[in-house]
Amino acid sequence: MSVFQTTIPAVADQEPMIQLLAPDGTRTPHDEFDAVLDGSAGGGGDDDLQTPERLRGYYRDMVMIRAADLEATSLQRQGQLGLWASALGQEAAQIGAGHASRAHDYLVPTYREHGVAWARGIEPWRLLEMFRGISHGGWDPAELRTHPYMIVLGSQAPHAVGYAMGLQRDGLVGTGDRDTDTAVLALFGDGASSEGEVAESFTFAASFQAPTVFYTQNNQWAISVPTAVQSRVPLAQRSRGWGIPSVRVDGNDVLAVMGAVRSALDAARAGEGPRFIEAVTYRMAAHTTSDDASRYRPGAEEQEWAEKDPILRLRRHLEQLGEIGEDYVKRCDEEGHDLAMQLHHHIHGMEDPDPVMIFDHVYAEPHPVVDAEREQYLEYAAQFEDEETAR
Amino acid sequence: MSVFQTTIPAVADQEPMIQLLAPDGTRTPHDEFDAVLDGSAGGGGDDDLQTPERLRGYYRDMVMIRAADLEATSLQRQGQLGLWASALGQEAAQIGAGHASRAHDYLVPTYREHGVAWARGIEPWRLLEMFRGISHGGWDPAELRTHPYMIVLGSQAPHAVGYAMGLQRDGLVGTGDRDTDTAVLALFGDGASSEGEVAESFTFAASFQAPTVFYTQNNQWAISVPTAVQSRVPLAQRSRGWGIPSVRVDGNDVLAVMGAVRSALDAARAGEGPRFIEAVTYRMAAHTTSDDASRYRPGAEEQEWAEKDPILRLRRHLEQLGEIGEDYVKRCDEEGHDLAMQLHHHIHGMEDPDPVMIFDHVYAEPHPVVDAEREQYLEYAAQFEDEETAR
Amino acid sequence: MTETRSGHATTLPIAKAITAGLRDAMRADDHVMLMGEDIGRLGGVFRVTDGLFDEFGALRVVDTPLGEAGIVGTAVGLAMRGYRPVVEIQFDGFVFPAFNQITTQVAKMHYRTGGRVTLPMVIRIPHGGGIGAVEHHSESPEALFAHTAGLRILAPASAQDAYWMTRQAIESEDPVIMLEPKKRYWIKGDVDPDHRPELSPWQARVLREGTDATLLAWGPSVPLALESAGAAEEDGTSLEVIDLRSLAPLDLPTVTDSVRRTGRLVIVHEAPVTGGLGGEIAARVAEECFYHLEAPVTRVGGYSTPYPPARTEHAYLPDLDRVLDAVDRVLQH
Amino acid sequence: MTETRSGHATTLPIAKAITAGLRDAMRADDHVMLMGEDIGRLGGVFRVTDGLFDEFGALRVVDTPLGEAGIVGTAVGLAMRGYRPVVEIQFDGFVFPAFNQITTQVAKMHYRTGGRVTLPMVIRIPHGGGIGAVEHHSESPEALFAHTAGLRILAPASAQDAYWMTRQAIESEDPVIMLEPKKRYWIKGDVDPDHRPELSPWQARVLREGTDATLLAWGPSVPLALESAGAAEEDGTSLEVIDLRSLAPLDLPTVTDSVRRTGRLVIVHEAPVTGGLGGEIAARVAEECFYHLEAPVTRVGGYSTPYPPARTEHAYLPDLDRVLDAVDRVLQH
Ligand SMILES: Cc1ncc(C[n+]2csc(CCOP(=O)(O)OP(=O)(O)O)c2C)c(N)n1
Ligand SMILES: Cc1ncc(C[n+]2csc(CCOP(=O)(O)OP(=O)(O)O)c2C)c(N)n1
Ligand SMILES: [Mg+2]
Ligand SMILES: [Mg+2]
Repeated sequence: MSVFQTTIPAVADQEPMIQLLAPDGTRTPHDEFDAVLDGSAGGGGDDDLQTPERLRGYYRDMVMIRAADLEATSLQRQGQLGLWASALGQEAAQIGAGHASRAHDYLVPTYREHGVAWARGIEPWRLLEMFRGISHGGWDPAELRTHPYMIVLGSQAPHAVGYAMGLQRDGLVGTGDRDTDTAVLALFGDGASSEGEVAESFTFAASFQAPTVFYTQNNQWAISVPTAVQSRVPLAQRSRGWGIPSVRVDGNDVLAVMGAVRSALDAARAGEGPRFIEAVTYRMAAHTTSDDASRYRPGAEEQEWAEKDPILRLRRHLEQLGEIGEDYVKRCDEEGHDLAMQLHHHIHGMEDPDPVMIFDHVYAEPHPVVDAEREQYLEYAAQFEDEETAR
Repeated sequence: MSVFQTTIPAVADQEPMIQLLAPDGTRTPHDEFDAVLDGSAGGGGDDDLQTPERLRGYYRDMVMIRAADLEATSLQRQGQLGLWASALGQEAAQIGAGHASRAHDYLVPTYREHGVAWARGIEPWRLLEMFRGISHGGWDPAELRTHPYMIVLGSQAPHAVGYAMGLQRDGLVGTGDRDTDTAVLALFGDGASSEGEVAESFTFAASFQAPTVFYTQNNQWAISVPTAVQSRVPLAQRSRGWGIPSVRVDGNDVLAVMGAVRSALDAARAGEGPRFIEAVTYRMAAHTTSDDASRYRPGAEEQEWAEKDPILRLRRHLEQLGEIGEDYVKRCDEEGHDLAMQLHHHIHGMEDPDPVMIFDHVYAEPHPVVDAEREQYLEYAAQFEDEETAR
Repeated sequence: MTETRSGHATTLPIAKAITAGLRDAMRADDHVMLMGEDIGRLGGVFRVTDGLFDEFGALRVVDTPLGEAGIVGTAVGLAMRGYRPVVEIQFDGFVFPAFNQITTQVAKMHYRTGGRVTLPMVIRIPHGGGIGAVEHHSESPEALFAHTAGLRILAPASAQDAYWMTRQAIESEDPVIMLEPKKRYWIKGDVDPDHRPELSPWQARVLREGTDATLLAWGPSVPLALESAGAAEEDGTSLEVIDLRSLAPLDLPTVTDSVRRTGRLVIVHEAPVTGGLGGEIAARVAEECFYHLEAPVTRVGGYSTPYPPARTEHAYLPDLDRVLDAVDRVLQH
Repeated sequence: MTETRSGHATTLPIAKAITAGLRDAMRADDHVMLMGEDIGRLGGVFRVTDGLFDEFGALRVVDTPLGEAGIVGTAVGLAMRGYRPVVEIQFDGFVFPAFNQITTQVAKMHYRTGGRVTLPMVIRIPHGGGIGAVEHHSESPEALFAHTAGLRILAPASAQDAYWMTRQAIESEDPVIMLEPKKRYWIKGDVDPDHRPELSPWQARVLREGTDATLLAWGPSVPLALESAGAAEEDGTSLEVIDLRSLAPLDLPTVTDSVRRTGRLVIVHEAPVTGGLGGEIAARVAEECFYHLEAPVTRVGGYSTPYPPARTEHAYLPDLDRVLDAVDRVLQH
């Protein structure tokens, strides 16, 4: 029997949480996920996702993205960004999900998916465009196979299902060829899980068996509201009333996350329909740079979660394996520092856009009203330039 | 263990359906519902809902509302109604739910709840106002403790939860006094169950443990779309991912319905939180008088369900009990006929409203724009009257 | 795009002209697909998609679950995957559950992505009152969409426009809301699927020339405007009638050209006058034709109330008398 | 209703004046309750409900699950049960998931029930741009609500109005949308909670008298209008400034009185001009003041585009230069 169960235990807290790496780094074997991780599942021949080299890579990725994240917070403090939503503490949940997806999968993020973006090869400064306020979205979704960052909570979930319905129509589901079959990973938070559009997405995905994996990072908070307000039972159970199998994993355990996401995506791409994953993690920072978490959550809780830090955990695991040394750790830290510096310079060097961009891309085809307003604007702006010149 | 389970069997069709009356009228005992029906549950002393007299009453109610329903269809054909949505086949699901609620409960219907309305004492012509097009709603919800008929699918579900939250604040939940404690019954169809607002209602009800019983009449169709499009698993399971216990009952079995609704409402009023019930029934007629069901569903299916007719079933049960005679059956039919005639005359005697009503009750407080338009309208209408008089 | 047409010039009711437009678009491009409630086997409650399920199958004519946000939201995803979804909202009053998707997603995806994503999708909405229906079946929400940048809105009022606007809406790289004049669905007209009209769908059309005042209408009100002009003619008044056709973008030049000639403008629409699209047009016309207007632009529309019960709707909706009354008023200035 | 006030005349920022209004309303009537996202322990993302959770507890200051339709929809049920819920929508751009409830339920329940049900509820929305935010945090959706019969809309622009409109919105038997001028939340002003203002909340207020033209604004644009009038004065132009205050119903008489005197009207709002509320006002003023207008009513507002990225919003939003430019244009007529 799969760990993806449709059985909801009668008592809520009986919902198991799969953990492959204990906080002290100890690896527990897992019946189902081990084969997924070592590539022997589904007929074998797949990539081994847990070679020492890969594990070190995940470690490095997490260090890098945390460095970028901290730098972004400081850039915000310097007035270089309007806002920053830190993903601190969610690195395993994000790097794991990003690497568990295959390059041809389509990912549909929220606004806090910096680790996912990193794993997908999206440079951090592209994310910052939005937070700086120079664009509403910094990349081509088709090229990077990653949807834009989305602000209206839950709104992206039906897009994910629709995209997956498109994959079905394109014949890219259930062919049996790993490089052909494609799935969609739809991300949203514990808070967003309450939005009606997420529920409708479950309905559509289940009805059409669209290859969609819904993935919630339950980081315990939706701004100041604890997850218990969104659900009295573990969120993982939410989807089962639609017949969508689901699982709860430790989101600070990069291997548990990878096992769950890879196996769910593979099931979806094989034509077995949608899946749902709850990754239990923690938003270590405030909601955003505008937020003050001390108003609503106890420091003790933050402390408790600090001990479950996903980066530390993987490092301990690598140490137990004897696969990481001081020098590697140091090099990662340095590279993280370099990345932060690059980011710093990149952002400080960014010029503000010409406001005439306001009128661009409202429509793909010519539009007389927008065109007329652009003209007016240019004439009007020219007045001021003339005045400037005249001085 | 209660029949309200949070366990979803791994295989969808394993979801049991509680039936107390077989189609041939045979009564099966039921561990939990028998005590609910005979009033011995919850400490006892409650009404016995299955005395022969009551059973005959339910039979009569079903016959009456069916007669009214058929008459309404014919009134529509005569042009007296703009539309009619028949509830044929759903009499047990509706009369049962209506009578299982207590007088002080608040009911929140859809637009096809004629049996519920009848059981709540709402005269059928009040329902017809809306279908005739002379008002948008024919009664005072506070007085009759029944929400208006609602057209926008699912929109009423959050109202039900909010009303239930009000009951909590009024101290009318969990006092232990049967005549004080109050709950809300929120009705919606299998189709409407897909609306995001229904899902958000589950979330709010679960979060606040608001005394709300959600009640779906799965009549197999949402216009032309079969329930399987809304859910691949039995709808009863939908709520369990919120930790809302649910049960599936035979909706053509008035006793199973009453057992489920009474017991769910009692749990809710006792402060145990929301419940969800799927009543499996059948929309025997077309969706509305505007619909042509032959375009999408096989006659064989209609035939099959005709054999499960809820009225016939109760009559057979009463016959087995020796509690119904030809004369009673005949009298019911005659009373049904009389009701239909009354309805006929009532409707044919209805005058069209003065269009100036358009401007009434847009706002509760004075509103200069509406008032000015009313004035203008009256002046304008007076011109024509003058012209008429002048001739 | 290959032009595989369903037939030659013929006479069709508006509903069937849309069917033909959908069919021909689906034959021409197999990425065109339809989604909505009851559009499959039933052919839609107005039978606009009748026969298409049989011809194109369940993957291209999709009976969806009952959730408008889901319908529009999945269409966004499909469009981003390269499809051209055409979504049916069953009645105007049921577009509101999809309002978030339309306003924050459909309208803004192209802008949000700096033009990297185009979102060719169509949202078809049977629109307007006068059919004796219960609540929520007679709404005219066009002003809400017209105020939402990023959307285009077409309102065909003839069978020929119904056919071609369907095709052109589907061909557009921008999302288009197509408001179908529900109470006129069965009005017949000539349709020529072989000759693409010269007039752009985004332009208004002068249906009848006149000199004393201009009547501007769209969708279900166009036949009323024509009827009014006919009646006015008997009284010796010459009215120019314009069918606006595109509600976004607004084709102002066609309107102002006319108003500069006639000096007077009466706008007819079913939506409540307060905050309706007529206000925007009146404001713009007053700005551009300030010295040409002999009388204030006058609007005839629904009252500032919810849509009333059906047996009073005749008094709520603009009718011949109200239009002529407004014409009289502008002429008396 | 007992008037239990939180204090005497004092100086408060707009945000805190609303807090005081909420507090006093809650003290005066224990059926008043608040609902929304993060309004409890956090006190709301703008701290408008700060301290109220501590004072009134979790039953009256409710941190809800994250669903706007659920928030507004449960408030409808609570109002029907006799409560007076005051709902906070966290930002203007997040009102759209609740749009169905607002449009088809909140606005229509009184009408639907033939007046048998009243629905006293308030929907508070921090509104408008100019705060350097990411997408969806700077919207001005007032025209959408103003076109929806059954709703009332208030837009306080001063601390005193913020206090009293909060109280009066809560006291209203009709549902009220209160648009709070987000970028002006921290502007201070005198608040006198002891004396109910003479001017009805449903009326516009002439803030500054003038003779050459009228400037009409609401909410966040009011300070800009005043500033513009100050600057114009230096150039010898006398502008009358009106704060519209109530966006539904529109207080047209106050506006037309002024325009009859000045002969010119410039309307300033942040929403896109196309389909914005300015169009409705322009159309009505042109109708009623046809012979008094020396120049067409001119609107200064957002462009017909989605709200742009923050680093360009200064060019999108009306500012002193754009207002004065419009004033010049109407004066040149
Ligand atoms: C529809 C909508 N409502 C409200 C908001 C404001 N808001 C932004 S983030 C947030 C909390 C989201 O919590 P969660 O989904 O758990 O994601 P997290 O921030 O924890 O990553 C809220 C309420 C929004 N962006 N969209
Ligand atoms: C939001 C919304 N969308 C669409 C409709 C149109 N509509 C009316 S009834 C119906 C089917 C409803 O099916 P179900 O909920 O199963 O109830 P039933 O009619 O079977 O009683 C539809 C699609 C509507 N009324 N509201
Ligand atoms: Mg969260
Ligand atoms: Mg049904």
